[in-house]
Amino acid sequence: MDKCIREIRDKAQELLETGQVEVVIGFTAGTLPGKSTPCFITRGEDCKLLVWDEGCKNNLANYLLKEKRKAAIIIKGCDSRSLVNLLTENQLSRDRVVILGAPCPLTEGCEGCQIKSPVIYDYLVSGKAGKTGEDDFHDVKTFARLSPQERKEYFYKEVSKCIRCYACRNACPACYCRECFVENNLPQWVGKSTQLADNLIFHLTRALHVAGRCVDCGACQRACPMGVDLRILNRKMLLEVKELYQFEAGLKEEQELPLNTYDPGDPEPFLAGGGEA
Amino acid sequence: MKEPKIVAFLCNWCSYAGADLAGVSRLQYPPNVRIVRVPCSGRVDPLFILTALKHTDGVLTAGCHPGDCHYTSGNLVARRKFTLLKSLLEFVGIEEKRVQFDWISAAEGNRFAARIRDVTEEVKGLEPWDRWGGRQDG
Amino acid sequence: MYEILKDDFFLWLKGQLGQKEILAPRLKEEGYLFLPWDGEELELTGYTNTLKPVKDAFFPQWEALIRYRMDKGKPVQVMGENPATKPLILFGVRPCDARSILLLDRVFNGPKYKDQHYRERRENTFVISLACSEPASTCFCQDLGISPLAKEGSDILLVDLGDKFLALADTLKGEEILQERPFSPATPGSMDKFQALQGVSRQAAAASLVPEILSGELSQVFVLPLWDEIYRKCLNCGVCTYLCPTCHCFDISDETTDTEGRRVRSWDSCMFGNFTQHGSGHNPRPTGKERIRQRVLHKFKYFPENYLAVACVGCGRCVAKCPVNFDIREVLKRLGGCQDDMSM
Amino acid sequence: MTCQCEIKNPYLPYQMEILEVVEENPEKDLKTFTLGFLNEADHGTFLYTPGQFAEISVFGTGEAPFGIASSPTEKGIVRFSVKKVGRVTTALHILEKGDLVGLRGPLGNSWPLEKFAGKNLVLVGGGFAFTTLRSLVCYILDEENRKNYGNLTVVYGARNPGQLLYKEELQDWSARPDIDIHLTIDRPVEGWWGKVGFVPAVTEQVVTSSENAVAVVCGPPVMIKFTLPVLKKIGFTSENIFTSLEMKMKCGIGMCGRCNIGNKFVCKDGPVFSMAELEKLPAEY
Repeated sequence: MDKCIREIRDKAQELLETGQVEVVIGFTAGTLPGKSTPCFITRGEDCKLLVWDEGCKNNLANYLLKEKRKAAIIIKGCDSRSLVNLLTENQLSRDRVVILGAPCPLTEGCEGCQIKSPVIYDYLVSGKAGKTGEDDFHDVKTFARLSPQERKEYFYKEVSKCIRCYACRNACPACYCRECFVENNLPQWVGKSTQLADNLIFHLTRALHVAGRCVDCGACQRACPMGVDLRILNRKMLLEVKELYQFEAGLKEEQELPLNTYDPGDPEPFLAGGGEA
Repeated sequence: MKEPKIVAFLCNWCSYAGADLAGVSRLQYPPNVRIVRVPCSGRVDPLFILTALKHTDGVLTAGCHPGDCHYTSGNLVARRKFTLLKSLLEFVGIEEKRVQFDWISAAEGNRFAARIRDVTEEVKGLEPWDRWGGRQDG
Repeated sequence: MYEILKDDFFLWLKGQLGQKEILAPRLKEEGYLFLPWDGEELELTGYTNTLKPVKDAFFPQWEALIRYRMDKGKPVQVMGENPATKPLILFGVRPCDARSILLLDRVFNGPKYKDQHYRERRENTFVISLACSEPASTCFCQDLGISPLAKEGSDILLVDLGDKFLALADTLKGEEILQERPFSPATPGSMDKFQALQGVSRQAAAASLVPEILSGELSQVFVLPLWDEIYRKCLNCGVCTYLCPTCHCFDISDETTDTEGRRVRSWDSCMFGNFTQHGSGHNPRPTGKERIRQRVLHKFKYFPENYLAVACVGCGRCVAKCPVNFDIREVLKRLGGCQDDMSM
Repeated sequence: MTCQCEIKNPYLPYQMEILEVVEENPEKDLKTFTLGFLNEADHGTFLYTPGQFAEISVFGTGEAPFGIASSPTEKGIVRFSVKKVGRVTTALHILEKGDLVGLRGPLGNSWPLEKFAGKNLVLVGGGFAFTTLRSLVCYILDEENRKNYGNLTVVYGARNPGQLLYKEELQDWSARPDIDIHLTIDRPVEGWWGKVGFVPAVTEQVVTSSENAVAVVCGPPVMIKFTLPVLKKIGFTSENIFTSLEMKMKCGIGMCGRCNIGNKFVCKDGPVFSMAELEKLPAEY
């Protein structure tokens, strides 16, 4: 990784000093052990502060949505998939961003990850990403084998921890609605209190809103201060989208999102009797 | 159990007209259902269904048969949403019968009445619904 | 100063269960939380502080303030909601959090306006704190001049002396309890030990992290260039504010069915975009920049000006739980740096 | 242990009946509601001064703050002029005579009447921000109070005649000798008998002296922005110019934390501020 971070710093510095970008979005050392923190560098000489290590956990693609300056961004595999999504959905213009791809430095908590290297980049930093795994959705399938009662109890228990700080939503690059449905007050869909019902509706709806766009980066779950198991919902949707519509989000810019389209022959498992009748 | 309350989201062009036909044909169906008319089944956001379950025991969503959508493809796009919603609900342990879908055309008054009878009976047969954990006092 | 054998203390505490509800730190999956205790052994090894702050006990995340009925053909009936007022013992509060209660008192129990719900809960609660012996890496109470052995805000503060607790009172209520058995006056040996602990903590107390510049003119502080920089990584979520023991912003909204309604108060956050947004769409704090500035200045400037104390107790929850490692300590240090820059 | 003293729930509203609804403009999105106390005794405890505000509850929807448009000299009623903008105001606009609403207050400070005593008063208003100025005018014109104040000059402007609040009253005032009132609209309209021109220009024209005088300015931000230099030119100091601010508010009692500007809470320390006070605060409003 030493060589990797040197390359990142050099390239970032070059981009700033040649005026190709006004800001570099990357990571710098954090204040807690094992945590690096997002940073916005505007001076070439500050590029030495950039780091690329196990602590670079946030999904930086999120920041491009608010960035008005021409920016370079240092990204790993899942950030790049989020970025592809944002481009597909016309949330970003490609010529406003210089993408510095780097091999993913993360090892923990990403066991099933298959996309460790960026799928889109202008410059690719050399170096080897960690081993990719095999995602067989073991977690989702194991959970689905529990009884409905057990599943419901688990889900209720998890969601009852939620304090509705919206860290999950705000950390998620797919959650960019100008006005989120929870903030909408005409009508007010979701109550402001942390009653279980409102928490449940929030998390279920969010999982559905990001279905087909979620890249399983885990930013939501890492952001949650209460340790709510949010990812299981997203991964269930991931599995369904993959199996039913043969779609994986953020791999190609030109692919149409599965929920924006249809196939006349789509299955109808939601009908009584699974749509066979 | 107490009589369940059911909400039906019906598309304006087919299913609502089907309900209308059931009415003018004097077909009997349970009074448990409250109808919400929507422009198209494609307008039914999963949020509508989840929110309806806060106050009711079952939800039926019905639209035009695939191929017959007034807006050509509203119901075809909706199919994918419904598929995912249904599978997510099932995943978190919500009974299959609690949230139902159907295609009902303007000519299918009988089908509408039968569907309401079935949904009502089926929801009645389920364990009482906690309405997402119920309203808590605070 | 008093003392009590640990075993005796827990027996005494158990004895209180008849008349009072007791909340104590209990380890859950997500961390320690103040939860009802029914007398079984408390697992406190590894307990530094609770995940959620103690404000929850007086100012819960949400509660109804009033209720009303809207029956057809009848005038609306409106009723005040009475908070549950069962006497409560809060055990295991840390000195930083105990201090936060005094700060909340200034807001909710002011000279002109008093919050009935807060005040009734407050008066019904007896706070027994546990002094800190091993602060966490994110703790910075001492950088704010708060001692991990401080008794302020506690009815009784317990200091761990091995097999016994040294007990100090900060209120009359507390003093009355300590004067009776099973508590007994502290032995000279215990007092020596306490003095030694105090010495250590005093040594550790560094110069205050709150820079001078914050006592100066607002017009100067408000326009510092650092506000343009520090906010960028912030996600504008509510983690820091919801987990903060002194953040007390709230929203009021109505929850209604056809015939019934209640007006609910729920925690809100100055980090949220719609917090200050007018009905017209105008927003005085439209971006993260204004919101971060508001949060920092509220804690370290406005609150001190209005209530004569810094509205941060150094519990470090916001530091530990921020998804992007926004560290308030760094902001204070940088503000201190701005001051040096200006004096140059 | 129970509570030592009786603390009232500060969120419990008075029960009010809507006595009258008046549509103020042709667009019908501006209405004046006259409210009466359902419970006679409450009237005696709702004691307010011009410039204060109160929270109106629309049961089933929520609460929102509004400046009180009536004067305490108008016994038995409280009046508000409300523009339909958001959730609560939309719900309020549906209500009719006889419907019930809640009222919480009075809240905030008021126009500093003690500082106005014996002074000539210049009131400058624009659009539908005239509400608490109406309260002040009615209060001063009251027989008991009129002698305590000097000359009363009012400049009130709107885009067109339809947007002026309280049209009948404005006519009445124009006919009185004890108030000098100048109405103005932005562009000429047939049949208009008042002045034409923006409020700052008219102010410059009709207000000639700041001697022994205070000024009160209420209106859209752009009007205030251009009126202030005019008043300064005439000789008013920042200490002698007052205005009322609007912010999003919830609790109204300085606790919920959203309406502060610097260390001042608009709900508790305001809504009325002198320009001298505002100059010390950042313009975050």
